[in-house]
Amino acid sequence: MSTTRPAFTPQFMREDGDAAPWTVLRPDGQLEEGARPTLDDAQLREACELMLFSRAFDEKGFSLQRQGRFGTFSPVRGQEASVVGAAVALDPQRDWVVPQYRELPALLRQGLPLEQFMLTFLGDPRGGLAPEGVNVLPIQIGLAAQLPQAVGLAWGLARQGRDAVVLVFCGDGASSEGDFHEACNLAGTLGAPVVFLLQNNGWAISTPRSRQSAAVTLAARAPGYGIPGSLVDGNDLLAVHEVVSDAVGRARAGDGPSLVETLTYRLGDHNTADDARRYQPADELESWAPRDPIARVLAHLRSRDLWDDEHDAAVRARIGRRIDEAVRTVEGVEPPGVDHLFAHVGEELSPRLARQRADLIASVETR
Amino acid sequence: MSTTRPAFTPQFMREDGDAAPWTVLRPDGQLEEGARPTLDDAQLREACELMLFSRAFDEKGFSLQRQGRFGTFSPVRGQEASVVGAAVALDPQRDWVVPQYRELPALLRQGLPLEQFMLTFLGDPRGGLAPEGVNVLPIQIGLAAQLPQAVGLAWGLARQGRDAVVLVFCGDGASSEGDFHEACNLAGTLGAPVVFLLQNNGWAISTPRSRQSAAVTLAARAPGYGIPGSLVDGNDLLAVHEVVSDAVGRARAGDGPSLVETLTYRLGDHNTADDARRYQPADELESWAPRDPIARVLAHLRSRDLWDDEHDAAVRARIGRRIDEAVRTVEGVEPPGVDHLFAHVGEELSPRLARQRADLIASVETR
Amino acid sequence: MSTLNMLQAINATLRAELARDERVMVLGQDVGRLGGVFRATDGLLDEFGADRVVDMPLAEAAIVGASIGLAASGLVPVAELQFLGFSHQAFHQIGAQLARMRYRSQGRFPMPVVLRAPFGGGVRTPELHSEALEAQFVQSPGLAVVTPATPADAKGLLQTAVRSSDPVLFCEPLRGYRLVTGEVPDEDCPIPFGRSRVAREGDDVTIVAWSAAVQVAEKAADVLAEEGISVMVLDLRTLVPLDETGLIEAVAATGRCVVVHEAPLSAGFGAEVVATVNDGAFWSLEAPVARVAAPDTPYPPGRIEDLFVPTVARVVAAVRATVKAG
Amino acid sequence: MSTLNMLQAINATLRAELARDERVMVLGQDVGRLGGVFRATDGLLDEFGADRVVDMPLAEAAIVGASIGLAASGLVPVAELQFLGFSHQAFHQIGAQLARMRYRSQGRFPMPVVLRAPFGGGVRTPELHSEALEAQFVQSPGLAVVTPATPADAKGLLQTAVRSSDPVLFCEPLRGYRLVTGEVPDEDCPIPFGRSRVAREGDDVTIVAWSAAVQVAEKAADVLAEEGISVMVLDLRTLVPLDETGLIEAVAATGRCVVVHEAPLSAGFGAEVVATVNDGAFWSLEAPVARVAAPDTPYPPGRIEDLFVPTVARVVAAVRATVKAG
Ligand SMILES: Cc1ncc(C[n+]2csc(CCOP(=O)(O)OP(=O)(O)O)c2C)c(N)n1
Ligand SMILES: Cc1ncc(C[n+]2csc(CCOP(=O)(O)OP(=O)(O)O)c2C)c(N)n1
Ligand SMILES: [Mg+2]
Ligand SMILES: [Mg+2]
Repeated sequence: MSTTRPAFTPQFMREDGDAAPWTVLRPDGQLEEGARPTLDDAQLREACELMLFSRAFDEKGFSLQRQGRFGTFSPVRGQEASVVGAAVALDPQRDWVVPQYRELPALLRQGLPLEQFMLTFLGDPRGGLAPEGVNVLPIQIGLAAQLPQAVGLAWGLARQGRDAVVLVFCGDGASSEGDFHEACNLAGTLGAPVVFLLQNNGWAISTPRSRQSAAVTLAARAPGYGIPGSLVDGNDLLAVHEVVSDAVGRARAGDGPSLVETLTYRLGDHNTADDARRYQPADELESWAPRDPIARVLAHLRSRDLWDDEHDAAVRARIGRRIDEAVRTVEGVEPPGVDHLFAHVGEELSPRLARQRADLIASVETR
Repeated sequence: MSTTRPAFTPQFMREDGDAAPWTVLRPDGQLEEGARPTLDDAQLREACELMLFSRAFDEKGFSLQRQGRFGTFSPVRGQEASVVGAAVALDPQRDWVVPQYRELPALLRQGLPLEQFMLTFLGDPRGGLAPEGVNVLPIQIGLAAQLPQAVGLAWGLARQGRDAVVLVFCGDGASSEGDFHEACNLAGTLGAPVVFLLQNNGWAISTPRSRQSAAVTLAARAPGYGIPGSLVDGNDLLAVHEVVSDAVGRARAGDGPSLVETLTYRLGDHNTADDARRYQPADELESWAPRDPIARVLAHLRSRDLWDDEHDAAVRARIGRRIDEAVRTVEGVEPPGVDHLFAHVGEELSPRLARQRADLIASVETR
Repeated sequence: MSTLNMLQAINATLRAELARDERVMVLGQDVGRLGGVFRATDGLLDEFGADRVVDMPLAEAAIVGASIGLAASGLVPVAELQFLGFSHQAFHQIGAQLARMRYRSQGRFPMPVVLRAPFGGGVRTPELHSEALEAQFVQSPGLAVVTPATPADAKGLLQTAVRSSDPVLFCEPLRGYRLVTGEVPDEDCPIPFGRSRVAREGDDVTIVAWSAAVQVAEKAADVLAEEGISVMVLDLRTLVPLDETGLIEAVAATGRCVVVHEAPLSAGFGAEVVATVNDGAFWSLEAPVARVAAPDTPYPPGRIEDLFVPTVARVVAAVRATVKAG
Repeated sequence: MSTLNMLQAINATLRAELARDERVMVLGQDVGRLGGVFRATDGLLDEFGADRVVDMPLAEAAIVGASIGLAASGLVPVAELQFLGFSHQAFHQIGAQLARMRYRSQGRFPMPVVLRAPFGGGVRTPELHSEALEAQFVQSPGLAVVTPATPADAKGLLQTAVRSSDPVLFCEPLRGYRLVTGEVPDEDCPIPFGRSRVAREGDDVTIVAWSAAVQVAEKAADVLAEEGISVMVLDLRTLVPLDETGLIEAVAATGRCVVVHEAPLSAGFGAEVVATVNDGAFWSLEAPVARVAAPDTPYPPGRIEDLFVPTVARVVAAVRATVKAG
């Protein structure tokens, strides 16, 4: 491969200040000149299915929420390549994902049952439990707080000789928080095996990327921490996978952390409580539609005869069944009660907590 | 001038990764080839006197502290060029200094009476008052907290049409705090007229610069905020002055903030409570001695016949008298009392505070 | 008089304060084009321009820190923290910086800064959005902590906050934003800090509350009235400064007291209420002061938050027990 | 038994815990080569190596955040915050993250993390180094708040802290570091959390205190003994969990109570003590519970801090008044 991306000589350092992201798959689904996909056919189809799953779940989640059957949640819509491309660069057996809150398919890839994720957004505390062996931390609402935690996790795993890499997600908005800086800098000094996946989807609720920072690219922050940085087309599954795989490889080899910025776009509302039409320029939104990450992979797979209508229908049916099954399961879960206020607050209940629990149970019973 | 420093094309962006700081005055006091000092003769002598003042005060402060006549304080020793070179790039009438805690000569240049600074380190609350018209914020103990404050100050002054620039200091240690990041990034988005002067003196108490960050230079963080960054020899009064003057000029012209890293060295203990011999390698310390910022300016001035023994003696005598006078004044100040706990907590005392005040006065009287 | 909900009262007050004093600015996350995630700043950007109504990067410490600098420069920033839960990211800029700047500078830099933040539960938000953290700010000498419960108080207290030369943490009851409506004077009506409000007169027992708990107390009082228990409801309105005299008199008048708050019990501001009552009305007390609060557990997810946040039923039960005691 | 001061007890305990369990790590600013600004970690780097005793960059949120991740990975981080005043920079990682991770993950990620921090005044530190901020952490459900007053308790409570699977904020009394000495058992002596200690028996009145205020209380008790007033001193030792039973019994036994703490009065943990006593020992009280605390002002500079921090004289006066009351 002899294209221009010098692995981890980030584009933003080019003299002309141009910040062209790394691309493998063109919007029309054709490979860039000389590019060689880093995913084999089976992997590609699997990744594509995960992206479709994510999109289908977004739609289901929105409609359930509108019916009052689901809580406020943030769809992945538009960012599927960025999330899935990064996630499939991991080995779920040993690697970890530390999410922000908009990365459902990465959690699924790690083995988190969809039901757990759904329970969380149904407001059930039990959703927070990732079964033992599923290498994920809970979703994070306090923006950027997950970043130093991921560094500690990577550092701790390395210290114990585990051959693990931690992939941690954050948004362009979260990257303005102090925790982003402290985490990247700490990772640099420790050489911790962590990959910071900064999803620049153009928005933090209503705040456009242009007001979030004057930096030409956010990946340009990497040299300030002495770590490699890269800018990648976040709507290009193969580009994301390639760059993140490089970063994961470096981390696994003991060469420390990396910062990867995926340039992508939030196709619509921030969450089910938002109305993006108040602030998202219609023409900007439209300009991103042709770059839809799923359409791009599908076009590619179809052009290589790896996907046809029949397969498409089968995949979508399978996805639909799985989601419906999860909806049924979580809707059948017995509602949580007073015990779920007190369970897991600490190893044991102090006498004061035990009394509060007893009092609450009594007050609920007399209601 | 045709040397290699491309104004505000920071050195750390050079392809070879070399981070050579900008120098004007060589350690032997001779100007670099083709360099032209940006301070005229009178200004140079004045700046040199301020540096000597600072050094003399450090010594006095240490000896007073050892006698129990002064509190814990952090000397400027070794960093005089970095502090003074930056400060003299300002117009005290309209510009502001926001200090960390190790920048006495910058505060003096702005017009802060030495007595105020001394009162602070004597543990007297009244030291915190900078007289109206002296454009400084109080010294900052919560590291990096001053940085977003300085951005707000610069932004507010600009919004009110004042022609002001804010020079804010922080250390290499403080630059690891989240507030550093949030402040630089905010300044970039606002285009606020602020100059971040990052004094990299090699140490944060016992933590060497190498453990503080893996970045080759800390100035390399500037592109991550979309602002110009520069690395400068912090023991070179003229280099610091030149680079900071550029930055001040840009800010004044409405071209926004800059980050300037001065490479300097803390010649000895962190403060009067510290014993740097526990951790500061003797050879490192020695290697910096020949680069003493004051010796360098003195050599330069002498070589240009702008300084001779007689002048030297006169200056030192004047400095000694001024410091002695300040010591006498502050030692004669009536000790603060209960009123100084309550004054300036808020515009008025709530009834609860008024009662607490009365109670405390009563309890002191019955003692 | 106009009938407004909390949000409308706050929005109108911000608009009027921006118009009244050109030093006033509004800043925060999503306060501009979006008008805030709850629309508290709706329309202000269009009316006053991007110089005075400013969308800030996602960095709470920078929002508060910059407000300190803006105030030092002579302006009057009214900053929004999107939720009080995210004040923690700025905690070091609040107690140790904003609240202390006047003292640190010995009066040179008063801090006319308002930090507005919605807080409190019962509305099924995601994690960290609902915590009642008001007590954590009481130990920030120099900072006023203001907790209006009604639209009229929201207006009057916000006017005072904006016009004060001292910093104010202005905690807005999320639950009441749209639900709580009331008559709001059209004219200027600044309410001095440190004056509690008797929300309802009563003889048998005094319920002390603030913010959204006031409405819970009032509903409990309705229920109890039917049982013949006459309940006084005292709305503290501001926790700092605290209306000691009003509190002590209100409790002494009935001899019995129940405090209600949304925060967990331990070290909630209810403890300070009990301690103040103990100090000032001990000899009038006919029963121990009862506290109705959330348990000492994390604020839970939506499906069980109604078990966590004090309910009318729990307040009623506590009042009954207090009236019977002694 | 050995006679040690607080620092020696802490240092020896850290050394022993590092030796006992290789999952234990020490991390923080200047904890390595320097051995901490107070030498609490002196010698540990040489003995256990730079992998287990780690100098961290100057970033408190990263220190606490990384500790959360280390714990999730299976290690046992004991992090030092150089001063409790700088815990504010990490506040968002403490209450909303560290304390809540076990609950958030429904038990998957217990958090065996200790945050050690010196605090408290009387030693002429620069600004922000002396604040008694312990009460601000009580409303962090899931977090234990531990405040030893003696070297033996420092050892016993620190052992428990390190061995606990829950997070602990371990507040060390700066003033007592070198001044307070005592007998410390050489063998293992973990002290369970939530058990107060009767530091001195007495009949007339109970002083409740923790951390450096315990010694102030004891000195006051000495003075009062000469006047014939017999004072019980109760050292709470841990604020969370609180020894409700011990506290209530100790106050009920004398019928009178004075709480002493270094933090400002309003919403200090003393308020919780009063509220708990009000709840559990109301009918035994013969006088209101008195609080001796700092005023609600910023922690002042060194020259006037002795006016701010509660003195023996103020405690003595409060006890006298309490004994006379009623
Ligand atoms: C510390 C903190 N501040 C504010 C919020 C409120 N909030 C939730 S999502 C969001 C925008 C996040 O933007 P970004 O990081 O770009 O992620 P995206 O939603 O685009 O995926 C904000 C401000 C929060 N959750 N946490
Ligand atoms: C937020 C915060 N954390 C920790 C400290 C304790 N402390 C005081 S000075 C210092 C080192 C500062 O290093 P640097 O910023 O490089 O400044 P220098 O002392 O070298 O001038 C530390 C850790 C503090 N004052 N504030
Ligand atoms: Mg975003
Ligand atoms: Mg330094």
